[in-house]
Amino acid sequence: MTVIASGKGEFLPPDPDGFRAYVRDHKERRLVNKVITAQEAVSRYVSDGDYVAYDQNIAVRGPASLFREIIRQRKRDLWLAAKFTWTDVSLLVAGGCVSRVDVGWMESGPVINRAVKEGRLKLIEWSNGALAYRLLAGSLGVPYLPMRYLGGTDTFEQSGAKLTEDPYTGRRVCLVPALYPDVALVHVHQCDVHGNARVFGAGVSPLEMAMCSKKVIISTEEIIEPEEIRRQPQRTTIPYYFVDAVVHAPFGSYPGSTPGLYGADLEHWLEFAAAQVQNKTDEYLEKWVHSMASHEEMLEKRVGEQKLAMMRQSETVREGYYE
Amino acid sequence: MTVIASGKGEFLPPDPDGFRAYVRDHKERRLVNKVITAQEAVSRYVSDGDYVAYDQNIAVRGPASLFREIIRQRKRDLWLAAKFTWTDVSLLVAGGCVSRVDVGWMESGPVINRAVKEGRLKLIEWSNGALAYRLLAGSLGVPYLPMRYLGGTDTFEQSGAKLTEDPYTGRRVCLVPALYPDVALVHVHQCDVHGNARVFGAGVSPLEMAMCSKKVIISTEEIIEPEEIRRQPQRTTIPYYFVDAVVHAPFGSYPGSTPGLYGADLEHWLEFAAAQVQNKTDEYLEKWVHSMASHEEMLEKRVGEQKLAMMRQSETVREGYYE
Amino acid sequence: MSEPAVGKAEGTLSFTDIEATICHIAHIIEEDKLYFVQMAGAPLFALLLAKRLRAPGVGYVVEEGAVAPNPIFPLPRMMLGASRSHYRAVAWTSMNMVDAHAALGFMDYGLLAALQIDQFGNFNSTFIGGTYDHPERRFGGPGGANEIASQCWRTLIMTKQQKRKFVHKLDFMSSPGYLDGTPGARERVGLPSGTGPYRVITEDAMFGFDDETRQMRLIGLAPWATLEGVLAEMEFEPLIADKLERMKAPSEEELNIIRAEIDPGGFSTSRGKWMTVDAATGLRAG
Amino acid sequence: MSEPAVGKAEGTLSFTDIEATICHIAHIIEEDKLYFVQMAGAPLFALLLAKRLRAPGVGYVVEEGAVAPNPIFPLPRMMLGASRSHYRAVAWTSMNMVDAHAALGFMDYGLLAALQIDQFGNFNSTFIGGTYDHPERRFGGPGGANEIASQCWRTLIMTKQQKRKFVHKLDFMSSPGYLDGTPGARERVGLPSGTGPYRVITEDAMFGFDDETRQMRLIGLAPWATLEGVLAEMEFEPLIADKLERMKAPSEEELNIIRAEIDPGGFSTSRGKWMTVDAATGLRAG
Repeated sequence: MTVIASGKGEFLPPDPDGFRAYVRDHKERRLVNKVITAQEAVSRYVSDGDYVAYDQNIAVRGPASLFREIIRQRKRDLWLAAKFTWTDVSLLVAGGCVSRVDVGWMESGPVINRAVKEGRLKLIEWSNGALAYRLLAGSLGVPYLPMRYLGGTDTFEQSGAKLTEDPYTGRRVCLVPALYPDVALVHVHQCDVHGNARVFGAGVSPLEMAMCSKKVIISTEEIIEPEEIRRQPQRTTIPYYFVDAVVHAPFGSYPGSTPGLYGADLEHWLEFAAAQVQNKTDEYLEKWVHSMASHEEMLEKRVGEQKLAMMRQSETVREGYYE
Repeated sequence: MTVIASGKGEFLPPDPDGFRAYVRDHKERRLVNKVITAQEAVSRYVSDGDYVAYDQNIAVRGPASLFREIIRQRKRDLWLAAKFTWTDVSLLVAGGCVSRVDVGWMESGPVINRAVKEGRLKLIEWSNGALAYRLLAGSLGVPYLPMRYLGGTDTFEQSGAKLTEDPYTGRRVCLVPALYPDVALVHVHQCDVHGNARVFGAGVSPLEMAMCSKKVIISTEEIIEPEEIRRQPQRTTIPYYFVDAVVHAPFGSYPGSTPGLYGADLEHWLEFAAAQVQNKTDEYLEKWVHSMASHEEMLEKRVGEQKLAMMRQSETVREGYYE
Repeated sequence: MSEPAVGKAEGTLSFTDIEATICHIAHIIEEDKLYFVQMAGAPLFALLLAKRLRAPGVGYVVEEGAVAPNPIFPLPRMMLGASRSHYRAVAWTSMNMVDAHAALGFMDYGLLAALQIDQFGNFNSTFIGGTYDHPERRFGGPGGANEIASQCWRTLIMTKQQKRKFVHKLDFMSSPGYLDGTPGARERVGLPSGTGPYRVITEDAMFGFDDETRQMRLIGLAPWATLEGVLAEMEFEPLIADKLERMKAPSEEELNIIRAEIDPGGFSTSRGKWMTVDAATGLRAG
Repeated sequence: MSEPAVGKAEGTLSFTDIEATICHIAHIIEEDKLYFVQMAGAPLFALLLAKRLRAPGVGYVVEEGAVAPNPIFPLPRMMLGASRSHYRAVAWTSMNMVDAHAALGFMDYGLLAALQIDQFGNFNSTFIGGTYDHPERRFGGPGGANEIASQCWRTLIMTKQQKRKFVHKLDFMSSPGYLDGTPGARERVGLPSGTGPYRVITEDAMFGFDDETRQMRLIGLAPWATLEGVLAEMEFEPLIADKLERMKAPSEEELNIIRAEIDPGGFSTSRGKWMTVDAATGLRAG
């Protein structure tokens, strides 16, 4: 079971026993009310230097209101897992919050290019699947998982994967280190006050991520009764004991869509895209984040009820989500 | 990443590439009608010598009608994965169908004890979780998975697990070989003609098993419309392309219960228990299996509508399953 | 057939050894912890008794994937995975899922039963007598006990106070206790650090383990039990605590709940050795 | 802005290079196979065009876990993971789940786009120019391309017929083709055996790979394309099939469906190089 080759990428060292000890000492086992504000949640559970993972992206069901709160609180030196993302990484980099990114896929425009060139941003190579799989490894409580890709490429060289001989078949197989993020951010359709959360529709890895992250913040479109959760146990995506904070955030994925509830605000993206090209992301951030005390204020003063109504109208599909 | 110790138990050798080649050459990708009788399904998809896995057990949502068809067709030399089972293993051993069992847990009464003593039955040690985890490994298409148990015990010694040094942490971790069964039997609540299957309620590993088994037979309480599957994609447990045969089998887990539909027939178990103790399982099998041409005939002539009605009545919970 | 909780003689209680053990365990269940309970049977009955009487919010998972259910009492006789035992769970998942919850350190206590146990808390549920290839009597196997005893922080193990249960050497070590008792023994074979057996509970006694030597230590006695009586029913001699706790006797209420709601018909609990005690003192009245 | 499908001159069609490539791919989609399609964008448009026009039953999965959906046309402009693109799937799962489907050999074809490709079908989607630590232009990364190109049986790769796309040496090998082209090269680095790139499709041409040497081979030309023109837009010289297939030109119907239903507004497809051909002959009319 020799290690034949190892990528040279930096990676968060997997420490299953360290994670277990954290869980033993810090995670609440009781059914308690975990509802707090976004401000409190980010202040309490996101620290400078943390490794932050989140589910989906700023286009669909991403935890966008939490991204903006992180920027508002000027968190620094975060390490992001950018699997299946979009302009969300650029947004957080523009906000000055990020020093390292594990790359699966991200929109890579002027903000990222500038930060990389200036040495403010270090990128490490994986792939969407490899990052999701590292979270699966974390969710199983093991140090690594074997898999059948990455090998042979420059991506492998710039990652933390290893090529080994499988002791069962004698054939070669890659290993990737389990990922145990410090923080997970997951935006969901419904959640009770205890943190039992429901995601409707296909997704990337909300459950795996919630299981293996030390601190888990759920933002939710809707808070539902615990009895409602217990009436349909099969609809629960994330059980309560993985969750630290529940933030009530209608339109929490704005400007992205939440399937079954509202469509995306395309104009907003064009505004961000223009700000990137014109090197005016500071103005964009001032307008959408720093001048606003909260997500609610931003919705009221910057988005407005008319646009929110249009976003609701533009989502015509409820089937499969709410029916 | 040295192998420090290896169990000496025989195991089905994991062969991910061999499984892939089987899938490439034999699995139907199109949406075709897969509904056939239990007789056809077992005749076509269960061969002497096959490794057979199944979900749940003869007490709850087990594929009991398929067990009886296997016995009726006098299949021989099967190797069973007995995780979280009950008298089902005894039944199949009494039927003369089994030569090897991978043990997690099984009812171990006179039938098993006699077969072991007479050398007709070889047992190999795992645990419920280890067998489910081997199926998870299979479902990921990898040769093995690392895990945090089995080590240090006689169970390890009599299994196919290995103790290795993890190349990421330097600490020790066990490995178990992936399981790629020849046949999977899964009894479900609802399925369409293409094989899109829904299991309601908690379960052991129906999806993992269906993914990594070469031949997959679904027996189902109800056949529903494909459009109904597509209206609620999140309720699908097993997508169609894993499935080879769909058998319509109301009361298919008799004498066990199917949660949400009917309770168990306790009298039937007492009859099997008595047959075991009195060394009369041949008479039991003649009455319940060999003298009956089919599951339907058994339900009609041996169980009777009155008992079936009582079983339906005894299940008072629909919440969470059908509501 | 179950006997009435209030025994033949006025002011006495009759119960089986299994019922006594169930009550002893129920007394130490903590409402703010999570439990992983092996299959149906006496371990689950103990947790359900505590949940029914004094710890309604206690969370537990079962092997087949139900998370924190609120079962409907009375339970059906074949309760394994049945709808009434999974009722109003917060989630219905799968075996790999709950095993992962344990692997991640979320399960404070594992709760299970053993056929045979040794002084380091290693235990057997595989076969008794003979050899592995030629066992005298084969049992069901470890089931979920190996993963529970390996991965939960603390394991609670129930067995009977019988010499053939507390043995010098197991016929087969199905699941791990502290292995050979040396420091780091569990870690050396890949098990998560800081885990291990915590209590062994019988009808007559409760045992813990020494933090250093990992040897089993007698820490409590049932009201009707004596030190000599307990030691006489063990092949090995355990350490003995400086001060032995006097455990509580089962109450009439507890026994009624077991018999009427948790195990109606006494499918599992009535198949033991009966004893009768004075309801007030817990002393043997037989 | 999209131009009308019927061009300025009577009897001509105008379309972009991306639209042409989408049509070429759509022509080779097989209804009885399963596809793994990378993210939204041109690869998915190609599959949807085939599904919409002549292969309604074709099954595909996308990275974020939708299995065999039947999207609602017209699709929204930001379709990634949106409700209309996942509509009436047979299952809504997760990324790890569909990646596992591919690992198990259920995905016949992977379908994706590359920035740069070499003669063995290895490709780049990470950066162009400079070094890894100091790239001239950084792109989004492999996304799901690495797992798709490694695990599906056959990979279909779309790119543009430009010299800077078909290069001697990639700036970065994000995802694997046949690596160095030697026998067993993929197996030696842990990839499943019997897999690899199958077709490379551009607006002007289609390429396969030699079974022995694994070198790229030109096998088809668009009606408007010439052998010399294609070779002039490649740094390396590919093998050339004995008989070059003459590919079909996009039809008016296809272009209308792309523009009105699949990519309304031309968000992705209109941003290319325009060409105008004679609708009857497919020859360039510009």
